[in-house]
Order: sequence, then structure tokens, then C-alpha cells
Amino acid sequence: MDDSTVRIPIGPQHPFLKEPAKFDFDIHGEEIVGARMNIGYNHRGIEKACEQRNYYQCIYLLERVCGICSHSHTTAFVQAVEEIMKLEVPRRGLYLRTLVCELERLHSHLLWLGVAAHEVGFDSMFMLVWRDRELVMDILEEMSGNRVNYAINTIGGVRRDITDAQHKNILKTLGILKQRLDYYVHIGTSEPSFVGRIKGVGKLPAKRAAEMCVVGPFARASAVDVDVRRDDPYAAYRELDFKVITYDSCDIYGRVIVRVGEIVESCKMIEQLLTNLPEGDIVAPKVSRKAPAGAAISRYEAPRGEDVHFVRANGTEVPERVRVRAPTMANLEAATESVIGSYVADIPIAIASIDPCFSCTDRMAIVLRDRKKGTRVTTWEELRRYGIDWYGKNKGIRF
Amino acid sequence: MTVDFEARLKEAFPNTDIALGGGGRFWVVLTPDQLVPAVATLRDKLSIIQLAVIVGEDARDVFLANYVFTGERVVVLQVRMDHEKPEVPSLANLVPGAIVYERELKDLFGINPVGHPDLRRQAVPEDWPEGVYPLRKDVKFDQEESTAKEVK
Amino acid sequence: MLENLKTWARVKSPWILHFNSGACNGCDIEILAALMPHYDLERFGVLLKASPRHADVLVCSGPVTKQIAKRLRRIYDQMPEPKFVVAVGACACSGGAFRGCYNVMEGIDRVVPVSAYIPGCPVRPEAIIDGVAKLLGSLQKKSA
Amino acid sequence: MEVIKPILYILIFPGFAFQFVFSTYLEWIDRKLYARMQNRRGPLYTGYQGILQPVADIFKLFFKEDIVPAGADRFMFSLMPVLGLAAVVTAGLYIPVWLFTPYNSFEGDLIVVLYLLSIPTLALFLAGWFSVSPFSLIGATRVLTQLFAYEVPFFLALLTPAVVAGSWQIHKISVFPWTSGAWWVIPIQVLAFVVALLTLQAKLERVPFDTPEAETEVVGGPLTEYSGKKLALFRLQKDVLMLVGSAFIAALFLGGFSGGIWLGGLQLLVKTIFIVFLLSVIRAAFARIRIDQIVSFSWKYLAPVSLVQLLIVLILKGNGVF
Repeated sequence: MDDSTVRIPIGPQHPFLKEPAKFDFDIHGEEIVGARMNIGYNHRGIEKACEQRNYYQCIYLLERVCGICSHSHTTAFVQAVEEIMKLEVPRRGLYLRTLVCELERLHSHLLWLGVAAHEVGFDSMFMLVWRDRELVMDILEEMSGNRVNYAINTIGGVRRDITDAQHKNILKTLGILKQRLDYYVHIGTSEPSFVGRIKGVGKLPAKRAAEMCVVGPFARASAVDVDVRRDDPYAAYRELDFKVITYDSCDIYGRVIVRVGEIVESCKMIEQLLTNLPEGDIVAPKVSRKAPAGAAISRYEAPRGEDVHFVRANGTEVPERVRVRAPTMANLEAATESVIGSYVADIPIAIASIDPCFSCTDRMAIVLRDRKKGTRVTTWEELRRYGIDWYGKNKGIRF
Repeated sequence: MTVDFEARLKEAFPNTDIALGGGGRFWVVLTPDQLVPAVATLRDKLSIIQLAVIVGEDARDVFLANYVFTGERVVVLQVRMDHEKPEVPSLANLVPGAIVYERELKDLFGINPVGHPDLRRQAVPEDWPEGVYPLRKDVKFDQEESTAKEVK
Repeated sequence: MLENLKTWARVKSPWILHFNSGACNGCDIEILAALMPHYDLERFGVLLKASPRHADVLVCSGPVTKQIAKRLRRIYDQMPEPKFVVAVGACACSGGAFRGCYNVMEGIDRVVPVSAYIPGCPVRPEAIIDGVAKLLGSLQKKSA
Repeated sequence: MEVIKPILYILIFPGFAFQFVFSTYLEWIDRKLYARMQNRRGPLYTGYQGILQPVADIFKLFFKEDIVPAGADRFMFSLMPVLGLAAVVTAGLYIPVWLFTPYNSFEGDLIVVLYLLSIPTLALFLAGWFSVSPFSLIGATRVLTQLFAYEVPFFLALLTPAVVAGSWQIHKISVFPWTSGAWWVIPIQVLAFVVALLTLQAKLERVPFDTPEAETEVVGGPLTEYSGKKLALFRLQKDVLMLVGSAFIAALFLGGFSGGIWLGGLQLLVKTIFIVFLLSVIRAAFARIRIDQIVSFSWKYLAPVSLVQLLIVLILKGNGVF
């Protein structure tokens, strides 16, 4: 059966991918022996476009790098610009920025939990989780006026303050959400058919995870203890009390545990932020439109992992160079590798387990390691013949 | 902590220009030949192995490639290249994660990573014109040019 | 009589195929959100289908990157007649924030014919429902 | 009159017309229940509470362009939907809906029905096999693998009531609890009933046994390349299969539909909807399990459980309890 490896292409349009990307899997029966991916279907040239826009316009463009972690990219960008301009952001501004960060993490992780359930055909959980995600969306909409791209960051602070009524309402909604979360935590970690699909699947050992430079919940589920919020604190995280959740099972189950734990931590952080919300301005006064020459690197713990922005200013209103490194970029290679050895049925959940975001990544990459040399793209006829042979040999069926 | 790390970094890179930038980032300026030993030094002496990103830059007279390493602190290795023939040694053997970023250097800036295992077209489509590197400063795009005639 | 039946069935049962042609995800999650309990597009008989062969309406988001344009065309060609395309979001309508970027096509209608444009960045689920309802309404009018 | 009667049976009741109407109604019930369990409304504006939604779906598909993929085997590709539908509709003719025995009922018709109910699965497999897409092929092989997993427990489970009644005739089995007076044979067959429900779910390829059609994995499975009329026939086949499957389980395990045309009809309605309700609950409550998990689940649990049930029944029967 040495020649019996077939390659199935998945994407760029495939129901498990909400975004375009292309994977080629070499399969042997139902087992995957090689994997390789092409991304870049989403490359829109944002980095070049940033060089033609001023700093304020860039914020809005970068918000549209990705619709799920839109706040991550703007925060990372404005932090870099603030560093170059040497601006002091008022504490209330930092707190509100952090508040949106954590709300975004909440909605992103809920979204992920739903999508993960959908990948293994657990549509009821998908629907119910997304229903309660709407609660978070409502809070965000009330705060910022938008559901997805909040447009709340600006250089030197945030654009909108919250009122006392909103303050109360957020706490109230959070109370409802927390009750429901308990249920999802229970289901997500104990429902037998769900757990049966995720336990022991998509293994990425701790050592390999460190080598492959993975970040975010993906790394933390492989017992790699990294979290920018703690290691290199920004915004208001210095003043917050939170745990970094890690787990050592190195599989998808661990990633569910880590994300679910982070949802709970996020709820706690939001409460802390709201109770300790300082009075004062929300944005620094007199922000220049021009940034002095210089470069800055800004790190941000997005829901998916570490988001790195590099900004070089040249003394004008327009940045010289903006570089976005989205977390998915660092994780995809490792994720594709972790699929090797499992079944075809595990592809969607294994790829989805890193919460991929190709629009952030919008570049191309490869992977690696064909266990068998000389795999090839097969034609339909070969594929059919292979199937007939396989069943003939293994199940004694003749067609 | 900072002093300590700075001292160790200076010890690891003698005779090199090291600057402490904003946010506590260290900038180390190198020539292309110094890159591979420098990455090995970072790994062995300071145990920093996580490559966050490679940022290419077109500074008009030279090309820059900033290798951002994160770990205990953020260290940026800045490599300066000749504008006429930009080349850097590939880090593919030392840091597997560098493959994607290097490929993108080639696609968007035309910086050639020497010794890269697989240089395919990545960020740009297969039928992208040869020798046009979109992020170079001298490349301007006519907006109306980007129509969809070829697919219709 | 038969024509009426045809229109009725067509209007009452639009199955959609979602295609992301380089969007930022914002519109995509809102399309999904429109199918969720909060908005529940299934009330109108809308089902999200996986295969282009099963779908009637191609719901397309994103400014169409040059890499994906051919794929978009192919997906469209695979759909059986009668078929409709809905451009969801400012990018899909005109390129939106990405207009003028070197790797985008500036709108779905450069590649495939579009029946309905739903603007917004990103589109709200209510707007998607409204857009779909208007598309269906226009079908009804055409036949009447 | 004697000539018209069989034709009426086949065309009107319990043949084509009745089955089409009732099965689309059942699909609506299923979709509504499923939606309600997910806190949604489900179809709402097509007829009263969306009751005509499945009908609209099928009509729409009939009016759509019908594409046969370039590399596909045209004959087989077109034959399969018709074959599958014909098989289930024929099986449906044996539903014992009257007080008297159904038309063409005979000793041993249970076996015929069981085989007729296997044909749609094979049709689906061949349909996938003769399309030209890798997803269809993977789907098709999964259909067959799954068939090996659930078919034996399904047969074993349906054997139990037959053993109890001592007959291979569906009609006799269904009225046995009433004619013999031993109504309590119904509760003691609960294990077989559960196995039959789960395996019917697998036959219908619904969550948690929907690997062959898993959207996120293999697009549409064997049906990926189907469109228009042929897809409509497959959808209809699924609906009719759900009707026939639930009606048979109701007939064999829940005491049939005796009691004259009105009472019998009411019983048919209530009992079938009850089975569909159970199927919907199963669909809503689980995640999809992998194909290897399906196989091991059927052979580790379903098959032994149905054997145990058979043993219980045989012991009771041997002791002359009924």
C-alpha cells in the first residue's frame, strides 16, 4: 500500500473554513500522513496602504485587519505610536481600553467555543453559545456604538466614556452571563460525545510547542507558560489581579480548558476594572498629528495569542512602515503539523483549535514533513481505483 | 533586572552598537554575515529563542531587516543591506519559524534569504509580475489598473 | 399557475452559501450571527449550505483579493441556475476601506454579477436580514 | 373495484401521496423541534408556522437547474436518487395502518422491509461513488463503513418483537400485545427499542451519526455534487425514510395502530411524532462522533445490548410466559 497515499485539497472555500485558506492533506485510508497549507488568499496589502494614510486613518484601516480581534490590532498600533510620541495616556483611558480588550476576549472565546462545537457537529451548543455571545455584543454596542469594529481607540486614549447607567448595566449583564457560563463550562468539559472527539486529538507536545514559537492559548494548553499581559504588561494589566491559565494535556481538550478558564478570568477582570475605574480624562490632551522619527515594537495579548506591531515614524503625519504580526501566523505551522497522525474527521476541529484567523495572517506558509516520500496529486481515476483496492483488501468487497 | 540584562547582552555582543529604545527594547545593529552567529549567541547565552517577526524596511538608501526576538526582554537584531543587491542568510536551520517571514521578505521587498529551503510565491498571486516588490518605496500602484479583466 | 408556484418556492426557500473573498471576518461573523437564535434567519427558510451545488444565493463578503478571484468565479459557475449573489459589506460592494490596495479587486461585481448590495462596515445582522428580504421581495415583484 | 384498490393503495394511501405529505410534515416537526431546542423559532412564514417549508424546499429544488458533473457516470448518477426513493416508498406500503392487514402483507414481510430499508443507504453510497468529487468519495466510503456498523444491531433489535410475537409478519407483530392480552411485552422490550432508535438515527445519518454528510468535514458527503431534481429526490427520500422508519418502530415496539380508521390514524400520527421527537432530542443533545467511534460504539454496546434483550425475550418465551 505504499503508493496509496492520496492528497485531498481543502479550501479555499470549505464549510469548516470561515475564511479562505487552502490545505492539502495526504491521507492514507482515514489517517493523515502529511499536511501542507497555503494561506495568502486574504492578502490585501494593508501594510502598503498604511504607508499612504496618516496615523488616524491607519487606526481605522488596521481595525479592519480582522473583524474578530479588531480591538487588538488598533491597541497594538496606538500603543506603538504613543511610545514613539512619548504620550502619557490618562488612567481612565487605559482602564476603558483594557475593558474593551477583555470584553473582546470574552466574545472571541465564546465565538470560538461555538465554532469548535460546530466543527464536531454539536450544533445545539453552537447556537446556545452564540446566543449568549450576543450579550457581550450588546455591551460592546452600548459602549462603542458598534458591534464588531468598535472604533474606540485613538492615539492617546479612547474616544468614548461610559456613563454610570452603562456601568451598572454592564455589571448586570455580566451577572447573567456568568450564570450561563457555568453551564457551558460544564458541557464543554464533560459532555461525553464532545469530549470523546477532542481528547487526545491534535497533540502538540510541550517541547515542540516551544520550538515552533507558538503563542496564546495554543501554547498555554501545551504547558508553555507565556502571556504578554503578565510578562510584558501594557495598559491597565499591571494593576489587575488575574491568573494565567495553563494546562498540560497538549491536545484540543486542553485548549478548551484554557479558553474556558480564560473566559472566567476575563469576567473577573472586567469586574475589577469596573469597580476600580478611576475618574478623569479619557484621552491625552493635545496630540500632535505628526510623530517624531523613531521606531517602536508593541506587543499585545490578543484572544488568539501575541500580536506584534512594528511602527517606524519619519517625522511626518504618515508612518514610514507598519508591520503586523498576527498570532495565527505563529500558530498555523504548528497546528497543521499537529494534525498529522490523526483522522480526516479531526481536521476541522484540529485546525479550528488554534482559532485561526487568516485575515490577520494574510500571508502564506508551508508545512512540512511528508512522512512518505513522493506523495503526489492523484487524479479522480486513481482515487477511485485506490478506494476499490482498499475496500477489496481490507473489507473483502468487490465492486 | 534591566541593568542586569543589559550587561549580559553587552557581554554577549561585544563591539556591537546596542541601543535601548522606547519600551525597554534593545536594538542591535548587525551586518548580514553577523546575523547567524548573533542568533546562536542569543539562544545560547541569553536563552531567547522566540522569533516574533521579521520586519523588512525600505530606508531608501539601504534595506533593513529587523529580527524581533522575544523572551525575557525584547531584542531586535537589525540587519542593514546594500540597496542594489539585498541579501541575508536564511535562519531556516536555526529557527524553523523564520521560513514564513523570510519568504515574505522575498515577496514584498525582494530581499533574498540565501539558503532558504523553499522560496515559492506566497503573499502575492502566482501571476504577479516578476521583479515588482509592492512594499518598496519606489513602487506606486495605479488604482484603476487593478481591475478584474483577467478572470472574466 | 406553475409560474406562481415556482416563484413561491423560490422566495420561500433561499439556501445560502457563504463565501469569504478576503474579508476581515467582521461581516462573516455577522452573517453567522444572523443565523443564530438572536436573529434566526431560518424563520424565512434560509439554510446555510456547504456545497455550491445546493445553494441558491451566494452570500459573499470581502473586497476580493486577486488570489481568490478565480475561485470566486468557479464557485459561482458551480451553482445551478437560477442563482443570486449578495454582496455583504462595504468591501464587497466597492472595496471599502481597502479600495486602492494593490492586491484587491474592489468589489464582488468585478468578478460575478451581483443582485443585491448590503452596505455597512461591518454589516449588522439586521441589515443582512433586510437585504435578503428585499432581494426576495424583488423576485416576487418581477414575476407578478 | 378490486382492480382499483391496489392502485389506490400504491398511489394514495399508504403509498406516494400520503407518504409525501406526511413525511414533509414530519420534517417540519423535526426542524421546529430542533430549532426550539436551540432557542430558535425555526421556519415561520411559509404557511402556518412554516408548515409548508419542506414542500417549498422540494419544489424549489425541482425548478432548479440540474447539473451532472462532467466526469460522473451519467446513468448511475441519475438512477440512484430514483432507486433510493422507490425502495423506501415500497417499504412504506407495508406500514400496517388499517385495522385489517395491509395490502400485499404476507408472512415474512418484515425481512423484505428490512432489506428495502437498506437500499437507500446503498443508493447513497453509489451516488457518492459515481460523482466526481473527493468529498463524495470519502462520504461514500463512510456511508458503507457506517452501514456495517449499525445494520447488525438494527436487525437484532427488530428481531426481538418478532420473536415475542412468534411471527415474521409486521401486522401480526404489531397487534400481538392486544390480541394475546400480554400488553406488558411492550415495556420489557425497552432495550431493543433504544437500540432501534439509535440505529435508525444512524440510518438517517443524523447527529451523532452524521459523519458521511458531516458538513464541516466532507462538505455534503455523497450529495456534494447533486443539485436540482436529484437532490430533491434525495431529500424526499430522507424524509420518507424518517417516516417509514419511525412508523415501523412504532408498529413493532409501541403496539401498532389498531382501532379502526380514525383511532388507528390518530395512533399513527401520535406515535410517529413521538418517535420523531425522540430522534430530534438525540440530534440536539450530542456532538458528531467519529467514524471509528461509531463502529466501536455499535459493536461494543449496541450489538451486545440487543443480544441481551434477545436473550431475555427468549428465556421468557421458553418458559411460556407469553
